[in-house]
Amino acid sequence: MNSGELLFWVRGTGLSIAVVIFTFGMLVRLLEIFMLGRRRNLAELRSNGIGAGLRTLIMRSIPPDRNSMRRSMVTVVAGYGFHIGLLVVIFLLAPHIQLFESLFGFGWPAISTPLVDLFAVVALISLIVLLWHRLTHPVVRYLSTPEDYLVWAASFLPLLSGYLAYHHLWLPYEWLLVTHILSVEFMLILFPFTKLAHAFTLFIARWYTGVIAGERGVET
Amino acid sequence: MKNDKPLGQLLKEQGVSRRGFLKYCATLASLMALPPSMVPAIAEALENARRPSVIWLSFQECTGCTESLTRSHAPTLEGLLFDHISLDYHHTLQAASGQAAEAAREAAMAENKDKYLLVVDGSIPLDNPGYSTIAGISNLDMLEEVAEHAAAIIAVGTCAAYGGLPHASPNPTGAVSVTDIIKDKPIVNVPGCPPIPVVISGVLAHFLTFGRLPDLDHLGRPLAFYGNNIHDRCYRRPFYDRGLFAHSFDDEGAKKGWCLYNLGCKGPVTYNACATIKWNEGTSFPIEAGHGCLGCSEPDFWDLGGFYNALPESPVDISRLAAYGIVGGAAAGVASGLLNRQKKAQATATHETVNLSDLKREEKS
Amino acid sequence: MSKATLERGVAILKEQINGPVAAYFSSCVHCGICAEACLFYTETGDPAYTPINKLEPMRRLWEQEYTLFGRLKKAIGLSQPVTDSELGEWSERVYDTCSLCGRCSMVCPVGNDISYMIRRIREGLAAAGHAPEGLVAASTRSVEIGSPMGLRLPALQAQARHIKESTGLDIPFDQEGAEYLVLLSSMEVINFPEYLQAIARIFKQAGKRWTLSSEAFEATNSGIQIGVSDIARELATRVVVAAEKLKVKTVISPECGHAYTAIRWEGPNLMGRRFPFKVQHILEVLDELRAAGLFKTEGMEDTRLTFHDPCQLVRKGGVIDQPRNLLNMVASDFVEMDDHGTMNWCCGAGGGVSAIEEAAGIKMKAFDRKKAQLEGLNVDTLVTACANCRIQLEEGLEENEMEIPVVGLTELLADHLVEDDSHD
Amino acid sequence: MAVPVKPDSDRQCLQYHSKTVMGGCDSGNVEPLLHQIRHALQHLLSSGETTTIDLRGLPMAAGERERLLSFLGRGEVSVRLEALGRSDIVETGFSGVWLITHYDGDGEIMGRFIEITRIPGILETGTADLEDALASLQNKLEQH
Repeated sequence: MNSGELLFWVRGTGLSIAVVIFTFGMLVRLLEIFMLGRRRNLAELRSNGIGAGLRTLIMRSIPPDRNSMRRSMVTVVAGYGFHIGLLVVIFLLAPHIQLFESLFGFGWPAISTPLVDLFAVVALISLIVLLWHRLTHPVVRYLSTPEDYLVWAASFLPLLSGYLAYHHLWLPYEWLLVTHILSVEFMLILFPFTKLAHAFTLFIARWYTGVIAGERGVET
Repeated sequence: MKNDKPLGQLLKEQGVSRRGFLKYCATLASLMALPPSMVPAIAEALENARRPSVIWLSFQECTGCTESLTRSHAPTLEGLLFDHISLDYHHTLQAASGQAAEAAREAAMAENKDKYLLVVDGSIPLDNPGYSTIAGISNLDMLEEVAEHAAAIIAVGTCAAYGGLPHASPNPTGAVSVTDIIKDKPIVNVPGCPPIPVVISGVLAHFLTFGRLPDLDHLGRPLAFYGNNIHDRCYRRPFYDRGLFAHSFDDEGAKKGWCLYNLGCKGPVTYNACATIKWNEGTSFPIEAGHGCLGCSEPDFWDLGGFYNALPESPVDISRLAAYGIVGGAAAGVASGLLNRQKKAQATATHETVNLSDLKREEKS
Repeated sequence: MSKATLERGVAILKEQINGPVAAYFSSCVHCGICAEACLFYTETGDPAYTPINKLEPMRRLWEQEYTLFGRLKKAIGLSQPVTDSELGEWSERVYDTCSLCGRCSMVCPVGNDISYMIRRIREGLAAAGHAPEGLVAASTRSVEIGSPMGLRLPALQAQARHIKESTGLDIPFDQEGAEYLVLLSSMEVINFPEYLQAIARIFKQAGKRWTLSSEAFEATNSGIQIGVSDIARELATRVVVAAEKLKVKTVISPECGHAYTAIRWEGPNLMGRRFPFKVQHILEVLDELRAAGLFKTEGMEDTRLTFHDPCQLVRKGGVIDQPRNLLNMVASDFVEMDDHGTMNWCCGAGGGVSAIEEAAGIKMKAFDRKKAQLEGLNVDTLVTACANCRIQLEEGLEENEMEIPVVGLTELLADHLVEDDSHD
Repeated sequence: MAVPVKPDSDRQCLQYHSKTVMGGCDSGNVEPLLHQIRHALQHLLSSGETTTIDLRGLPMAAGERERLLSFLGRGEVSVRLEALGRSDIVETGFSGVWLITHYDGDGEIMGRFIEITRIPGILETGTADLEDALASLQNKLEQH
């Protein structure tokens, strides 16, 4: 199989398999959560919790206070670096927007590619820091399972291959493009079965926590 | 036909001066993408080179490659080159026909055994030898016969290099490339539909100068011409980097000459020299004319998802597949969810009230 | 007679897993931030005490029982079933080293309410027979005697008589139609009798009718701490029955953290019905009386003092501003700890930890966090509003040779009460 | 010198970009090239070594090459060579920077080079030519 055929395969059949598994798996997971549900709270509530739920949905993106942030500085800073970098790369790089446009029928303006490139570097460095942290910090090392390292690799590879492809490093462009798309497909397939699913379920988690606390008049 | 005089002498006899020869070598170096500092070495090599015999076989092809070459003919550099090779057989260009032509081919083969160059354009049908024959000889037979004593083979055009248009799905003739058949000869692929003429002559010049084929990439293409992709050498690249794209052939972006990536340009995955050498004596190339690159120097370029689909776009309808995934996921999710609820309801129904006595464990003996 | 078994524990855990739990387990990314919010980790450095790790058996059960892919994983042997010895091993993590303080739930970046799940995993561990002996004993006394500390009604009546003798104040029992039913924690009755006297004086000034119930004076609920809803329900029912019998408008939870959670938030859900009366913490009531101008104070504490927020009041109860409003009535030099309010650090003895003998050592180690908080503050007095916190704080301060008196906020207010005898 | 100018594309580019020293739509290659020429001049002065730059290998946008040439300007030497078609050897406005353009018999450009040298090599008379010239001159004189 030459690179052209392989590129065609990853863009067609490969992407099809990945997208079907991803959508199927994520929907199963979300429905499993929603259908377990939560019993109505019979206590006299201080609020219906909706405002608090929405608040937590957003406010959990930042640490609750300076001391908590200081205690988890590496995770917070590298976590931000990785997530912001990743989101910028995914959603603001011109070729990616092109893909979304072909999928959803609408697109949005891209930002300058060298700027996206900078975010990619930030995300890559952050991921390396997070791996180092995972390997060295007693708590994170203790908690880590093979899945954590697998998911790390699944997140790192698309970024790295995309970065190399853009800069034409190491391998011919089309091979890197193949690697890039394949690694994204690998990640999509892993998504519903691993903690990658947090990208979706965290909103449910935050919502529940916010509502449960809000009913008691607590802001979380 | 046989001529053993060195090239330098031949040129001199034709009144080509020393300066003319140097100029010729300088442009050759440029053509082969060699550094100008190599010119003296080229001059020396060429002076002593002898003109080789060339046999040109055309199989399932459209003559576009020959057209490309002859469009830029004498007395250009290509002309000069072909004056100094011995094109002993080319059934489109030669005056002879029929038996005389075949006789010329056989004579050239016999005289220059193991020294002649074989140039092939067009693909070779394998399904039925009768699909394409010359003088009653099938393409496969003729290729194998001529290739046997060739010094090297140049597969000109994407058809000869990778199967080309005849190989396109569903490939009715079972067309294959030269490299699919000939395994024991040095083969250089000069793909393109058609290839840039100076690339063909550049390869010939390299063979003349150095007596061997140039360095090739993983697809058998000379690196000097196919070492960079169109995208990297494209003058519109700065627009790509700035995220400025044309979205249709008549929008503002198109008028302003912005990047054609969104209009299906395959520049990023196409290796060729169009963006630097350009076409029609360096006048322009497709992107400069406002149309994206089709990727014609890459294998199977016509089957790779449509000329006007942007590269990241999938050739399949992902939205529809995603919908299947969602519907299937919804069904499986609801089923699993109901199973879960049943399981939980059962646990609740069979719940035995936990009393104080239940907090103590049955001591196992 | 049924006995605790792994099967019962697992069955009960299956009941306990709901949508939030599933969402939480789905979302954890093993970032470890929750450890930094848990004083049992920060003071010991033992990664096994990372809050989310305390839930591992329940996480696996959720995955194996309630996810399609987990079922597949289990079927092909990629996921090991929960074992009895594993639950036994987890007992220390779930009971001894978790005070259900909920601080981890505040910092989790994906928004997991970890303490919500600890409360639930305890149900399974208890049913499997892995609850600590101390908590089992406390629960037994609660059910059989009526109080986790074995306090009986006569002891309370004796104290009421003592108050009558020393102050002339009546401590009303079983007064039907009173506005408030006052609950007590036996810890208060035994260790801090000043509390009862203080509310008697304040209510007198406020002109409010209140009563104790001879059938249900105990507010604390060991069932909540050990994690047996069936026992918690039984204990809560006693209060509800008494309150309904006396037709009170409001039941007042005492200066105690988990008692408030038990009757205010869990009670109606345990019993499956709404209450015909309100439930308030004493600080909520006092703040309402203050706002209505029903009691006045005079003089100010001129010593430097700070307030220790009981976890169950701030993070689980929403009683945050009231103690500050009240303190400002009587304190001129009130300073906040570095982390306070919803981010306050636990005293180290909540959630039943104080009842577990094996946890005595680690409980004191956990106090180091509070000690560090206090050291930077240079205060003369530490005020709180939970008898359980108060005992831990007193013990901890003594252990560390820090001479800071700990007082209950209600008593502090009563000390400055303007007493107008015209109310007699 | 007949350089085909494409005013249309040129104008469009100038309209939208003004990034480099040249001002105009570009591949970004012109400015580095000018710096390369500057370095080559320095090198020629300090070591006497010459440099040849092949303009074919550099991607340039329409109009870019024209702007490069007009930036370099024209100096006082202009030589026309007739050998296998015309060649123009022109010293630019910067002494020692030569622009060499080779044409074929149809007047199509075959190659374009910038040489940084005291005198372009192609202008020097080769030894073989000198020998031929000597022989030929002697022959002519003897015939007289």
